[in-house]
Amino acid sequence: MFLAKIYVTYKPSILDPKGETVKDALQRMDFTGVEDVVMGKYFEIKIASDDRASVEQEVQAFSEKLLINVNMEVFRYEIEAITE
Amino acid sequence: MFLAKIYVTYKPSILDPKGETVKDALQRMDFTGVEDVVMGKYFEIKIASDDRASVEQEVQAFSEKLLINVNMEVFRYEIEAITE
Amino acid sequence: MKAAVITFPGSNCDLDMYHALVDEFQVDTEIIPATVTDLSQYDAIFIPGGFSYGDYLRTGAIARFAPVMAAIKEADNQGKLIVGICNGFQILTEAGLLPGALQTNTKPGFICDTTGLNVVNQTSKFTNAFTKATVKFPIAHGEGNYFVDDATLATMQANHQILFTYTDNPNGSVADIAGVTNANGNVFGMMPHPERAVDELIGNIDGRAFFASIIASLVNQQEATKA
Amino acid sequence: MMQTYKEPTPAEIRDHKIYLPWGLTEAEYELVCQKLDRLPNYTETGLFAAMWSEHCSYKKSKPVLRTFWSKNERVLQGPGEGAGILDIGDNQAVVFKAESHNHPSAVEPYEGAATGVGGILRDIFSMGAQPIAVLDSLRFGEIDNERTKYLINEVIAGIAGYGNAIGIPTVGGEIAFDKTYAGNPLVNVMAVGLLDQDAMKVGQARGVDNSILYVGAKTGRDGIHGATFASAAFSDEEESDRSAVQVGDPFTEKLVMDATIAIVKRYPEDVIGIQDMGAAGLVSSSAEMASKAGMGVHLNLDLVPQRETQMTPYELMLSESQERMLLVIKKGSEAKAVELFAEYGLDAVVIGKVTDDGMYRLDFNGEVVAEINAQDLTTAPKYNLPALKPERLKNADKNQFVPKIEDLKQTFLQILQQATIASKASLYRHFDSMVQTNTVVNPGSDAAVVRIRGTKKALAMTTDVNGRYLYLDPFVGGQMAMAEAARNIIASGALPIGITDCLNFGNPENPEVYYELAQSVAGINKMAQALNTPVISGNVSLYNEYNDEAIYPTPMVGMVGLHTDNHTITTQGFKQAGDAIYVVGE
Ligand SMILES: Nc1ncnc2c1ncn2[C@@H]1O[C@H](COP(=O)(O)OP(=O)(O)O)[C@@H](O)[C@H]1O
Repeated sequence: MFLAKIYVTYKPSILDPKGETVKDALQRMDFTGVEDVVMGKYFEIKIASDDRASVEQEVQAFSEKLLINVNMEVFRYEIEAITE
Repeated sequence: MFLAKIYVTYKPSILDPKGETVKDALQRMDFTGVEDVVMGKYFEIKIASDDRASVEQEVQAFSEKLLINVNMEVFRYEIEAITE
Repeated sequence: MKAAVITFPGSNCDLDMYHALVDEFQVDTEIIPATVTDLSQYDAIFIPGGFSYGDYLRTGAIARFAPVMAAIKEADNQGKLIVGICNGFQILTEAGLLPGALQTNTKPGFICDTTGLNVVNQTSKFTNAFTKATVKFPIAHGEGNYFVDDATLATMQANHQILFTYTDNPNGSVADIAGVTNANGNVFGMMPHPERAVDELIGNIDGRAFFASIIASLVNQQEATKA
Repeated sequence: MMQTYKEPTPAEIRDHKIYLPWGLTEAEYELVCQKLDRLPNYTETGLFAAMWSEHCSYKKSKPVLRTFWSKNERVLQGPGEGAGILDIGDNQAVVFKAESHNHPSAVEPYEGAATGVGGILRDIFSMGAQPIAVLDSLRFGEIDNERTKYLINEVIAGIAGYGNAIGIPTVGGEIAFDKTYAGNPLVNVMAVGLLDQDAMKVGQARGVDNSILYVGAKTGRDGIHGATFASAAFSDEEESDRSAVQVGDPFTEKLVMDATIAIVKRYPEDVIGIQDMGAAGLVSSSAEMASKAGMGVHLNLDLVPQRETQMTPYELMLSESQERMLLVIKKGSEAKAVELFAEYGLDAVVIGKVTDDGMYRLDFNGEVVAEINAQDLTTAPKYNLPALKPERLKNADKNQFVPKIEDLKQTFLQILQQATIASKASLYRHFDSMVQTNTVVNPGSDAAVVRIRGTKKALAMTTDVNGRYLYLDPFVGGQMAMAEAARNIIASGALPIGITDCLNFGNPENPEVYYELAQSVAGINKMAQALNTPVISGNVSLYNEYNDEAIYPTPMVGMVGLHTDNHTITTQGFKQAGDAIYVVGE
């Protein structure tokens, strides 16, 4: 069994209204050191398999196909073997 | 300058409708190894400071106060020093 | 009776609430921006629906830190009536004035519809004027799935804090819960929109009993303090 | 010239013809050189390419559009402004317009549809009007594949995501499915607003030295070339042309909307003109405002609020970042305008002023980066394109119109099974149709009806067209779109008073497509006159093709009707058993 952790964020040039709104809120709450907020998505996906390479391929494939919007978003991932 | 990466997910006892929907979609798309999907939020926050300890405190504080709903969610974070 | 309708940046049912109170019930009502810090002159406070701060982080999460919230907490301490509808309900749970939390509908997606409600408790400050055991209210939300843990649910039930349940649960709420009060019975929140159901022309007047209940309890309260 | 960014020189632009991919033809480029009496620089070339695109200039459709009948006793504002305006009595007016977002939605359905709603709403409130309703008109391929299902769900979610959040009810619309739209779906949205006639504003930059105020979201690199993108056809290979993706921010738009309506109410004398930044963003809004008023403008681009660093003048001018407005404020009143916008948490910055020399002049980093006669910029060469009756129409077999029915019951059931005929409730239930508590007739009847609070009046509204009818006969099909819209309005008990349109066609350089365009406009026009429903606004979307195959001609008609007494509003459903059923008409 593997656990894939996938991080999705907007491409830098894409407007991120959510991140902006959270930044404004933090600054209003006097966390004045906050300079920039990016708000993205985070997935933890359990995949039954005993072949790491094929899991990598799957993660790459379904992230591009479903999890992200290739026009606007980028992703990175980590894969770890887990027991259970 | 520090970069905080913050991961927010539902508590295990809480149903995650978005994660379920993604899981169903992946399974329909023939990624049949997918056993479980957790869908959470991911933040990258830049904080101006030269004191790591105080940044840690801030991140802990604003995550609990704003970024998560303590009734339903949990978070973890990483902090790294960055230049710029 | 003097009522305040609080408007946060992104609220969009503020005028609907205002019109329901003023046009249908002739209540002396003002729309109050979220920057105001003193609500002492109002007997009842209404937090309307909408998408405060875009609901970009979590529904109601950012609104909870607006300046007006301290005044709302103060009003709660004084036992004044506080009503949150839809986004207002979400704000009140985020602020801890009501138990529980609102989550994405079990089947994700915004729904606009009319739904049946059981009036579970017809003795509260918010339901005393209902004459029917079930009513129809409009709903319009994507995050109306009410969650509360089992222990809190048991206390709420024992305390008669659940005022409305769905006849046909549209969003996956625990125990079909549609509307709840705090332990004290002066703060109330619900996802359905009574203010959309007060005008004959719009086709539904089931919401009138809700406003009539509030007005009746304020009148009672005032008479009680006079006596 | 001290430049920190590297751009091709005027000579390189000429030699390498870099204007071609931007949509300027060689002849048009020559014309630009003549008008300037020199070679245009990089920024100027970009400005011309955007302003002379079909999307901004209507250079190819104008000869047809000019034929629209758009004047009667109610018309206060016809085509040419953000939206058209009709008098509805008591010093009130109704404002409406439709817009297409077909190309952005094909690439990026959620954001494409969402920003379509945002854009049409800005057209309404830039006239000083309060938006009261949104409608849509959607076309997809047959629902037999995952891609189409994805498009449908995302487009619906995008309209809902924007409209629900901003709090304007989506009260009606229509959806149909046909394989002709499989590679090129249609996403048309219409918005209706209400206006006190005294508060009416137009997009004009009048009065020397008056200030140009930039309001709303910061400018980023999103959507650069959206206008030229909308004027190009799709093919399988080009799916990667993605620079035009814009993200909508309904929260900011709500603030911009409320503040814009507030400033018109609070300082009616100080607001000279308002225009939203839509296609071709800053250049199109400012150049149009200048040229309509016969004036010039002088902008300092260093002052434009920027979301990204190191943006070039070219990028700043052509960005299609959403939720931005341009206002002309009377000289001396800038501070109170800025203060009002600050109340709503919005940036408002004076970025330039109105001049009397008719020149469109841009400064950046202390240098003049563009200097063009404003009229030249907004006056694209006009094209009279050839029209040719398609073969299929010349030899049309009249019998094809006669249905062959063997088993009535069977046919009836088959009709009901069509996705196009079936109820769309599972889709439109995602739209908040009730917010503002004025919706008397919700989606699911013929026309939607929205009451005007404080009066006995109400407005009925509908969107209609059937591309198949137009494919079979563009003239008659155009008439039928009008007739269907009028029937819907009348069935609600209202009097039809005017229309807007969205002309969705293929590549107009194809003479057969041009013929369809001209004929269907003629059909719509004839009915508009017959029904006394002037065409007060509209939008053109050409190049709706996929792999060189044009969609059916699909001129969407958005019609508005007036109820003078809200007690006579009628709905579609049968009311009680025992009532007699009549068939009226032929
Ligand atoms: N995309 C949509 N958005 C909102 N309402 C819709 C949409 N599609 C259909 N409807 C509603 O469904 C009802 C029936 O639509 P339609 O099948 O087009 O009817 P008709 O043929 O009578 O115009 C109308 O009330 C219409 O407003």
